[in-house]
Amino acid sequence: MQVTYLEAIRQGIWEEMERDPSVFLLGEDIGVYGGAFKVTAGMLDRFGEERVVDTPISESAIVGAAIGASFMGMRPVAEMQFADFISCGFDQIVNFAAKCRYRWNAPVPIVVRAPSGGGIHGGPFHSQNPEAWFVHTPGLKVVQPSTAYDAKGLMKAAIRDNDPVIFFEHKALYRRIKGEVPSADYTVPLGKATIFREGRHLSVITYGAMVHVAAEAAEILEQEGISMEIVDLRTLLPIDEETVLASVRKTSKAIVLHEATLTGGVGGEISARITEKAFEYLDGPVLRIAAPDTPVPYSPPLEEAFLPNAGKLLEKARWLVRY
Amino acid sequence: MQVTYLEAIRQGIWEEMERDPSVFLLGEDIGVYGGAFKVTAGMLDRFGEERVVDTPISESAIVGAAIGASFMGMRPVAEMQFADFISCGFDQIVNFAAKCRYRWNAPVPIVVRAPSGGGIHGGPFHSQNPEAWFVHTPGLKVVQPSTAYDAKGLMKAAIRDNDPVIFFEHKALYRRIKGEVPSADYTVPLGKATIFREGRHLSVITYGAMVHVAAEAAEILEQEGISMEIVDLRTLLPIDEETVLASVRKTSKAIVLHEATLTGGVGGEISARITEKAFEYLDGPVLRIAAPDTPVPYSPPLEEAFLPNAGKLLEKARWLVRY
Amino acid sequence: MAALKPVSPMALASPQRCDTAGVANPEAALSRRFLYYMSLMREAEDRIERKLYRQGKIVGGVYVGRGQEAICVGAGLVAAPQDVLFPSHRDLGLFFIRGVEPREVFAQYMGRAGGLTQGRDANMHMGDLNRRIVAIISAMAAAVPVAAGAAMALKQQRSPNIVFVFFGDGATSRGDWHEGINLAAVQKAPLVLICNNNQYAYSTPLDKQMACRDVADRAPGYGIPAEIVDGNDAWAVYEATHRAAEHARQGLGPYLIECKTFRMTGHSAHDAGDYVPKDRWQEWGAKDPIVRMEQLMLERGYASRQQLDDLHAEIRGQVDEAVAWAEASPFPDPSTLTDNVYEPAPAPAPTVEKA
Amino acid sequence: MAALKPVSPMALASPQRCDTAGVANPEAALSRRFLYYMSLMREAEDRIERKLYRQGKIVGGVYVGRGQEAICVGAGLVAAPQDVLFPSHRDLGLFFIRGVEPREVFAQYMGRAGGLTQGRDANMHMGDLNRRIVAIISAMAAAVPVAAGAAMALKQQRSPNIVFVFFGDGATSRGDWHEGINLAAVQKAPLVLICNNNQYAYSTPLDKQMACRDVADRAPGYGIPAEIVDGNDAWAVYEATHRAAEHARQGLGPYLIECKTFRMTGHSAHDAGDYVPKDRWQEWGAKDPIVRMEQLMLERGYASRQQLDDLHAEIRGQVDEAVAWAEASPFPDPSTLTDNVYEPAPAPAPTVEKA
Ligand SMILES: Cc1ncc(C[n+]2csc(CCOP(=O)(O)OP(=O)(O)O)c2C)c(N)n1
Ligand SMILES: Cc1ncc(C[n+]2csc(CCOP(=O)(O)OP(=O)(O)O)c2C)c(N)n1
Ligand SMILES: [Mg+2]
Ligand SMILES: [Mg+2]
Repeated sequence: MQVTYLEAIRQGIWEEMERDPSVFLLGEDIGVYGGAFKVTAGMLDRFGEERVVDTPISESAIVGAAIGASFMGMRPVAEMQFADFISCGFDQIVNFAAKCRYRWNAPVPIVVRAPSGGGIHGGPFHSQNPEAWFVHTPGLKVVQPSTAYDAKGLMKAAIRDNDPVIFFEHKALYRRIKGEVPSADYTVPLGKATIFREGRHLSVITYGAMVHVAAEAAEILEQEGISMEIVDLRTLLPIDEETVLASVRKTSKAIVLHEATLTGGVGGEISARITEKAFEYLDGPVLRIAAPDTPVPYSPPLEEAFLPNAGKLLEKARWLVRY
Repeated sequence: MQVTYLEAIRQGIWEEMERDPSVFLLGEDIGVYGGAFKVTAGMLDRFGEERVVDTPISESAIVGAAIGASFMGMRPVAEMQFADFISCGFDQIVNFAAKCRYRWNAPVPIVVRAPSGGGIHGGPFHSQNPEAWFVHTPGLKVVQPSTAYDAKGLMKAAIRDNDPVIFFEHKALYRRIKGEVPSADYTVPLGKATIFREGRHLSVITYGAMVHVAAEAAEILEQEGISMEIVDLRTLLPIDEETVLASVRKTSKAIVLHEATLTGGVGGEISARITEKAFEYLDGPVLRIAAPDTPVPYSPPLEEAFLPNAGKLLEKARWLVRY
Repeated sequence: MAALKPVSPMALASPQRCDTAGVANPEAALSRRFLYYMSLMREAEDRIERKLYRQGKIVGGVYVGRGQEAICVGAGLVAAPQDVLFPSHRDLGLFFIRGVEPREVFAQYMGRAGGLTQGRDANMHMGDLNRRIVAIISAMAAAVPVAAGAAMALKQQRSPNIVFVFFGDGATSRGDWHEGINLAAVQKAPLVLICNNNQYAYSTPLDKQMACRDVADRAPGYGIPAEIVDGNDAWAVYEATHRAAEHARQGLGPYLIECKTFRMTGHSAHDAGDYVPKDRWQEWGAKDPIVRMEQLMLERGYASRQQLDDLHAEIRGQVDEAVAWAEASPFPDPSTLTDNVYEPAPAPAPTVEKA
Repeated sequence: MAALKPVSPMALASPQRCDTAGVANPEAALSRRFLYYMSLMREAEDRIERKLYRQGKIVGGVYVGRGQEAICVGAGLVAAPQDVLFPSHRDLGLFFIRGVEPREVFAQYMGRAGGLTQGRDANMHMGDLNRRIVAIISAMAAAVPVAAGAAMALKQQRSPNIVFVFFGDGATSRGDWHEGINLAAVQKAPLVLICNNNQYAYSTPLDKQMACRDVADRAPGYGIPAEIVDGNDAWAVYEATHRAAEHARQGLGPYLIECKTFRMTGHSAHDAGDYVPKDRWQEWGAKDPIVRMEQLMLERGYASRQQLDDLHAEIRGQVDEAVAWAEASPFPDPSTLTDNVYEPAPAPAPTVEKA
């Protein structure tokens, strides 16, 4: 069945709620309204008010309550209306959820959903990609799918996982990307990257919406006789270092691409690991492509200049191949 | 005059309060008590209740109020009692303070002081090094001094700076490190690293308490005929890339060392920049040494195993020199 | 619904009041100003939401204050020019009161360089320190601690000025709301807190937002006074805000005003508000603050129907012109993308040859 | 100070009450339990703060509940075994009530492997899901939303159990406190909120923390009941908590109890509390909850002086033994440093040769 990225997420949540009565949802406007993006549409009717909880505007309480419910054997899925508001529940995530297992052996099986990313003219507070903060927080798992198949499979895996998972959903993919999704139950394992497209001359390591930017560039490079491999990380923490390194060892050249701003982003981590562990294989510097270090601007010409795109990738890829 | 790192910070704040009536302090227990670490001791008596404001336990309000006061022409210096609680004021820092200048041309000249770091058996919530979150937040400046001289000079520069500065003070250095501090007014510019120790065979890029760990290792390596250069970043955002690259171009070998946990830490950013911009100069992989990806454990044997130390650096340095 | 309260002569004598001293009939003059700003706000927002947005000319989301205009206008006209305003996302009238030109507003909504944020932020996320208006960030209630800090600073500076912060019922659930008010209360900071209780936060009705009856029920927990007013009555809002402002200016600390009103739209332009029971639209439609102000003015002889029609025509003309200007105005130059993240480094001092 | 309230027979009949049914004199039996847990807590904390800490045997900071023991013990003895407890940092008694061994506590404070967190976290940052005690994190009031969520889950599960969350006066300033209570109130979650108002937060006195008189003034803002009790009277705390628990168990939602007390130490072992006016130590020293409970028991003939002395001797013996055990117990093995950050991956399923 061909479904959108959004519908795939919706199905993932829905099926887990059907299979496991301990799964429940909480967040702002997720019930009657079905969520700002309609990811939870229909769920209130199906599962009732106790399992689809419309909360006050309280991100910290939403995350906190999810944690508390998880201690009682539940598997809460909390929605941040936009990923930009996750900073309002930050302490609960990084200090409470992330550390309980380590500190006192108390697992926190929660999922925090966070619609992230730009390209929708949302401006500085409806466009951010804050994944790197969480990648720097041991105890969390961090996910960002790029396809409908992964979106559903990762959501189901995240809900079943016994650790706290921050699940970034790229808003620009919600209705733009469609894909085949099996009707039978399946999961996509957390912590495993995938080779989105095979290639020989260079590797681009990326995730989320940028996978499609990379794919666009790869098509063009193909015409030029350049074969670019695309590694889709899918899970950002724990990082599937092996898949990344295997690709780079094969191609000897690597570009890390993400939509989040450059400095302190996930790209630095990936680049550092490549240099540290595949230095001998490298036939050129590991390059990074990311948004510039600014807030996400609102006006279309500014946002267009801000976002990484195929053109920027092509330029660096051609340079690196020639290196 | 020889003063402790703590006293140097105290002097820096004190002198700026003397020079500029718009400087004022707010935070928990900073007045009557003089602060949990006594950094603001004596200031209430000297400057009065309006300029040394004991607040309720409200990190978000502390940061928010600092921002609001700064709009009115003040230069607030806000204290987080421990850096670990900065996550409670996170949204105000990353979304309010960091973005106002860019969004609507409103400068936010505030300093947020954050006593950070381990080695004091503080456990998971009194030992963290959360600087990387802020290094990934455009619009902020991030500082962490390693010496008394820098601590005072950077504090004075931070207070005079017209952008929001997150000022990390390493708790383990407060009373452990002493240094000469001029009695005349001086500042240490933000955004400039320094060569803490010159060397020829490899560069270690570090900051904060780890500068002293590096210095300890450098002494030992010296005996072995290995000359290790130590770059003390001092400011983590904006990063003084030029000083880092110049050192690496000279030595051709680099280790990035920090106390914060490895994955997603500042080390990745530095490593990536080196690889990207000095690849041709590298005679070996850029290595990173950092704490493992766990919460900071409390019990001494665990914490000792957790913290980077000279031994761990020596091992990697010797390996890299031989590479 | 609260009856129109007559303006007491004492109140009118206060220098902080709207400048109607010396005017023959100050009540009539102020009524005209209420009507003007409310109507300008309505006309501008209608144009944005019902026309430009549907034409695809607006970039991003649109949140309007239809039906709630009496709140920001009634409160805004109490503020002295140097008082500091923290509007929320349904308070466009405050910008007009502070002299922001309609064209700056339309350019803002269209992402143009001439918008108040020069295309860097969206819609109501605008501010201007010169006009003493602070721009919100998206996070609801984040402005409250910031406003508290501004008020603390004014107090420290012995300023006669005070701070007004606006927010919705939903925002009161946020931790920042609590922390900010509590700090301001302890510090006795001159802060007027104005809640537009429009009974919904996006799709969430009041009883899912709070278990108390009124937002005002929270004031005793901060040791501050509160009052509840008819938020569709500009005069009532004005009077209450005036009391609050006097309280704050006298150094007595924060004061909360809860304005009961209703959001006469969906949450934003893309939301039809289907979750709102139909009869509530009707009930509250009948309480339209602009219609009520007109009726009052007609009844009291402050204006004739013709004068009112002329006013609306004049406003429409202003708005037409502003829209045309904004549409013709340029987008920001992408080469400015990375400007002004930080203060630019000062130009290096000219090096002088050493003698 | 509230007089000792007689236990109503009805109250004693409740199954949630401390198990004294069938006991000849339930009031005497419960008094003995109050005294036992309060004295054990006092003895253990005295040992930690005044002896082991000074000997350098404690790792990190020490926060004790001296003078406040009646709060956690009075409230804790209301809780049914499957109720969930969220202690704060001056509530050691709750752990003993839940059967945590003194030696686990001493080992905890000494960073030993046998501590409740196996050396991974410090002092009162301990918990055990099997005993239905949730460990705090340092951030004050962060437990409140978490407790709200636990209570929501119990309600969803149709559990007869409820949740108790403890916090200080200072914690009530945090946004999390507000968000957590508000959510629990809207959800009518079975949550008992117990505030130890010891009039200081570190060095910060109440009037710098809040501008209302009582923490209880905040309850109406959440539409929940509150009562104020003498926090140095275990019976008073017990009775109030019982009312609160009944309220919560009946599905009526959260209930706040403010226990007026005083912190008879500095904030922590390294703080002498010099900022506290001397006369307050005296004033509150005279209200010591343990002394008071003893007096009550002697007056009513629930125990003789000899019996009380025997009890204290027994407790001292227990503590001596526990300290000795803890001191002799090993530190955690550094090789475990990186264990249990995540759930260990399941062992790969044994591969079976394909037929
Ligand atoms: C912290 C935070 N969470 C979620 C949102 C998304 N959001 C935008 S407006 C809104 C509803 C606001 O309701 P209210 O405060 O009552 O203001 P109103 O829109 O009714 O004027 C929500 C949930 C937000 N802006 N900030
Ligand atoms: C969010 C946060 N900020 C600061 C601290 C540091 N701190 C620890 S205890 C304390 C005082 C707590 O006061 P109160 O809540 O009244 O509890 P008490 O210690 O009086 O029992 C402070 C400020 C903290 N733990 N959490
Ligand atoms: Mg509302
Ligand atoms: Mg207290």
